[in-house]
Amino acid sequence: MIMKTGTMRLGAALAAAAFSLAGSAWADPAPGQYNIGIISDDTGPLAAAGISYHRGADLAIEEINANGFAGEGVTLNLLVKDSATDAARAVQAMTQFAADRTVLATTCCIITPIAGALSPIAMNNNLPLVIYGATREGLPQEPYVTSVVALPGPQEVMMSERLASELKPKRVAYYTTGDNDIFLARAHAVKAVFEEAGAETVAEISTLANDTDFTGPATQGMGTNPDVIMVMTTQQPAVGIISALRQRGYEGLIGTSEVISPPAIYQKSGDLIEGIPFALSFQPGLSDSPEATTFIEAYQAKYNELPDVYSAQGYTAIHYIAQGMKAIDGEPTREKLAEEMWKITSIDHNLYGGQEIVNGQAQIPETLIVNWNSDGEVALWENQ
Amino acid sequence: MHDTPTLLQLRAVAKHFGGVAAVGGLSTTVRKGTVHGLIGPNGAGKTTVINLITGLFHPTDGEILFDGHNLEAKPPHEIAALGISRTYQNVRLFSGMSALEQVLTGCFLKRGSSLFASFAGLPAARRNWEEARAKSLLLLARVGMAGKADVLAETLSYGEQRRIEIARALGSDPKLLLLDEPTAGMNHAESQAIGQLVHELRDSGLTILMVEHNMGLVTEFCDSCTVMNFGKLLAEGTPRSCIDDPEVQAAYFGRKNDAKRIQPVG
Amino acid sequence: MEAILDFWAAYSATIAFGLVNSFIALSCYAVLSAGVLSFTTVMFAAVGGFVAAQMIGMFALPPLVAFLFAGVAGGVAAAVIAVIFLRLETHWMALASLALVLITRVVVLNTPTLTGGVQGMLVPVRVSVLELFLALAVTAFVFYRMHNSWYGLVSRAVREDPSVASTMGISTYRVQFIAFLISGAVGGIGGAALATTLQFISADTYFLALAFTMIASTVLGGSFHWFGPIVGAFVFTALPTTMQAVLPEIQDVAKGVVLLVIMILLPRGLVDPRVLKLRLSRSPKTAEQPDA
Amino acid sequence: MQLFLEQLVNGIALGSLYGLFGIGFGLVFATLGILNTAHGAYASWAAIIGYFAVVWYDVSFPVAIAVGVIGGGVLAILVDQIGFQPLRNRKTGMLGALITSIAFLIILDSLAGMATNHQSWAFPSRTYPRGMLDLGFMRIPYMQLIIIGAMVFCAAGIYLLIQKTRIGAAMRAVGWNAEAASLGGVNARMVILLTAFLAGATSGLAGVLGGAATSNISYMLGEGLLLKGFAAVVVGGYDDVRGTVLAGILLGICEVFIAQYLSTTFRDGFTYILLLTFLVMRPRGIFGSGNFMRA
Repeated sequence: MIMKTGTMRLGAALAAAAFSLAGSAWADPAPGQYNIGIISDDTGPLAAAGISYHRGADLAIEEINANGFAGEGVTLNLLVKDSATDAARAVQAMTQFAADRTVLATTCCIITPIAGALSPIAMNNNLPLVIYGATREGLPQEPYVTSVVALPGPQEVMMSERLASELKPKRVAYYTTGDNDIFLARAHAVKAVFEEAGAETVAEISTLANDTDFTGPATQGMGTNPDVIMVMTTQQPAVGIISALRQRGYEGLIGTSEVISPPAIYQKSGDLIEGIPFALSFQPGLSDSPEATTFIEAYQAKYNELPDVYSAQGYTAIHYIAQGMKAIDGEPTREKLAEEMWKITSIDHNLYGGQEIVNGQAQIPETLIVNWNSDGEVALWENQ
Repeated sequence: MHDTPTLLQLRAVAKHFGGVAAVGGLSTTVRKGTVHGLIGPNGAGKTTVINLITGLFHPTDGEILFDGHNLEAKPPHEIAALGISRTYQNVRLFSGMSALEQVLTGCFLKRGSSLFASFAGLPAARRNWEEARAKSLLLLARVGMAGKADVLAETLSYGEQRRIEIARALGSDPKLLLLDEPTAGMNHAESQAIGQLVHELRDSGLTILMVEHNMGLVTEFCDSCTVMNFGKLLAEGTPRSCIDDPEVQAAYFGRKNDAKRIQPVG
Repeated sequence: MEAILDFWAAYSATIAFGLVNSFIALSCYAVLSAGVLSFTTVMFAAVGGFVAAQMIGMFALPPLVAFLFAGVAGGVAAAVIAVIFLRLETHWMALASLALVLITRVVVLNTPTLTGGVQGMLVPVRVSVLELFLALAVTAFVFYRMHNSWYGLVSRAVREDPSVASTMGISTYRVQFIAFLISGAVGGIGGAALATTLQFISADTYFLALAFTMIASTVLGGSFHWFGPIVGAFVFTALPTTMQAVLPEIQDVAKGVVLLVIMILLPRGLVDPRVLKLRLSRSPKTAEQPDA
Repeated sequence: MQLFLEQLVNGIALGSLYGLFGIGFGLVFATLGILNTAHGAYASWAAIIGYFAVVWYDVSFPVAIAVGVIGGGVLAILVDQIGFQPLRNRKTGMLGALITSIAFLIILDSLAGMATNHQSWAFPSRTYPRGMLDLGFMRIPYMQLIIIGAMVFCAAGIYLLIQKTRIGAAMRAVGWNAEAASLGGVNARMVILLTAFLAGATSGLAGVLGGAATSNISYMLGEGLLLKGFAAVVVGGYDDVRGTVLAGILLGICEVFIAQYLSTTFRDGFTYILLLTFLVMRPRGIFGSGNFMRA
């Protein structure tokens, strides 16, 4: 009997605690303050990039509030729920945001499966969702689901066209991530460019996203004696393949994608990734628009490191929402916000020197073809 | 006694583990309606014989005939279905089950309805379940455990657990009951009670093969016996004749012609 | 009242996942309660999930009808697996079933026409919490009936001591085969429930994380009574959300520590019928018995 | 031919990592009856500890290896004593320890994530042997030679320990039944600690060497090793060091050659189907002798 009352009391306490937790999250915001929910990837397998996205979003919020970018007297507040890149947890977080009437918009998602799982919730709850990392054709849905990331491919195509015309390679080998549709598509696009230019495809080597040992693939690729090797894989494999190729003594040109752009990657791999061209739209040191300069300075001041492409995307997502907020006439609602955001054709505050949006899908901004130089800086790539 | 029909017959049964012969060509016979003792020093292979009869082991060589069936290569549950039931040297009750549940599990073969009927709770299955329950309570009473039906079996004393195990073995209405040292760890009075129970069971038509260490009990309660040593037959016959056998004496004491050392004590 | 509605709206997804994980945990329990430690549930869930997704995609079936198909498909998969696995010794079976989880992922990735391959599959329909609850209630009733019938009794016997059970005329093979069938059906339904709750499934949906969730829920809740896995599934589902609210910085560490502490203090899980029986053992009055 | 030989060595080196990692996993499974899902976390942590030793204290590579190996061993002992010891003698079988090992997997992985800032790191290039041995007809990276050597050394050492020494006999005796072993005068506790340490140390060695060779030191390092090391243990038989090592090398070679001559898509599928085939064709494995029935 004693046991029973004890259990009941514990249950009551837990229930009370749960309600108060729920309550505290719903505390009415100050007038003019609106909540934006971010479903982050601060932990889990993609935390390295996830933290960058989150920091970019945080900085955007500070900037918006300091400058009134979301409208006179309007401030934004970021509510964070970590998904650890777990679809079930992301869905729970999204449902909680949907239930919280103070949340006007949400932003999230590095990987497509999670974006795919969240978009029906956004549609059903009339809750704007801005996707900042995942890309796939048809992901945006009028008017609630939008994406600030351009579909992959065109940047690498541009880079490949330049490589093909300047280097005129005869033999090209390709590495791709066999279990990632985005990188498979990138590899195909790149291969088409080189073949069009008359280069022979000597090897198409598929690796998997979770692979760590690349001695085999490196030996295989070098065995075909290529002039150029294109590495279109996810981040870890890209670094691993390039390291393995260089350690085995490959001296020809390697091209890759923006996955090696974060400063942490240079810090880790150093000279191994020097001189390897990749294409991107934002890079500290090269992006010199006023917005970019302000952002880079603020980022360095706050986090003591340089921002990367991911933080730039997190930043853009929040500014996209803020621009929608500013356009709203009267008391903001989710529906009004979504409507205004869908109308936007160009994001005013961006780090790329211009960012167009068509039907909720960001288009390719200006493309830079760059590489890490021996000073540990990203510079425009030049054929040597 | 020798005119009663044979129930169980072992023909040159052998069991090897690796290179070691635990049982090496044992032949013996158990007749219907008797209490048959299986005795021998430690490591003689008695428990292995029980395991061979119940199908937990399969003989390397030889054959075992039971009630007109050759048990060769039959799995344990089929052998049990033919009417052989057993207890274990170290009591092996199911942990987490009450005494009644243990015995009820023993009634599985006589459940009368299919698993599905029981799951679906069909009227006939419900009736059968109640009958099995009543029978289990009766069996518990028979082994003197009437009041302990709902007690978690592992909380009971060793002797009580042995009784429950016997009740469980009786649940399937076996033709042959194998008791592996049923009185181990019991005091004199408890052993006597087990002996009495064994006699009652025999008188109700059951055949019993028991492994036993207590020579007193063997002479008192067994009608016939088989003596083993090193997996082989040493002697066979009435308990008295077995004990008097010089080879048996030697096996037990390493000396011949010292019959005085073993005397019935009970 | 409004607070309750808000609470429900916010945590309905947590409750939905609790219900989904209950199916998965019950599937694990189904074999565990017959003495088989197996991770094959993950494969059954994958079969059920993709079958349900395909059925919904092609015929626009309501979720509960798709669950039925998923259950059948899971059961069929289980029958095949059981024939292979029941030949193995226990420890090997545990390892083999873990290997099967890895194989499942590779197969899903390489059969794009059935599963969408690396792109995964969208599921156009979402199952409601009420439907999930109804499906779980029916499943739980099935487990309740099993627990209190001959099957429940003999499966406990097989789990505790298979060789003793076999000398009582119980075919361990048959009992464990039935256990696999139930595990397959319930696992298939669980996979379909997961698919219609997430609305997006891919190879990674049915992988090691699910295996760990399932086994941890089952053992945490208690693997000696069908109610244990359900309790465990809800606790294990709510744990990350709770920890995020309480200790956001170290939520995962906290989750691990809670799991560790519960297992050390209550190794038999939160729901343990033995405790009840022990109490009954001490009380002089006779207690309730399983009825037919 | 050069390509073939170099790929063969790649395969052997990769397989040696699997084998080295698998030895400890199998040892713990056979001796202590624990399916330890946290075994990979030892490798991650050893690599991280070794990395910090190099970066902070500027120690040489051999010292970094030693620090990582000892760190892995000590971590394994801690996990065993905190997570597994309370469950012994409580009849929870494989289950309880499996769950506490999952708990430790969660805890150690997320702590490792914090320690590395969720990034992947690599030993600075000057701190470990990076070149290649040029034999003329083929070239072999020094790291591969070190990995193969380390595996041979550990496998031989542990094999001799188990087969030829008293404590090894005790480890075999503890096997599945610590109770019986303690009756027989074996100091079960000593055996448990030694087994845990050896498992953690070999896992740690695989972690440091693998982390250096693949330029990938992260909290995810152990997970990849766990899946493949697990396969090696299953194919080779978990109670036999030689089997684990052979199977590991076999898997490594298969992986490399399947990727080279068939396709990566089939690579993992092949590995695991090989694994399942082994299980089904040899249901009793090497362990099966004493079991009279499947139970």
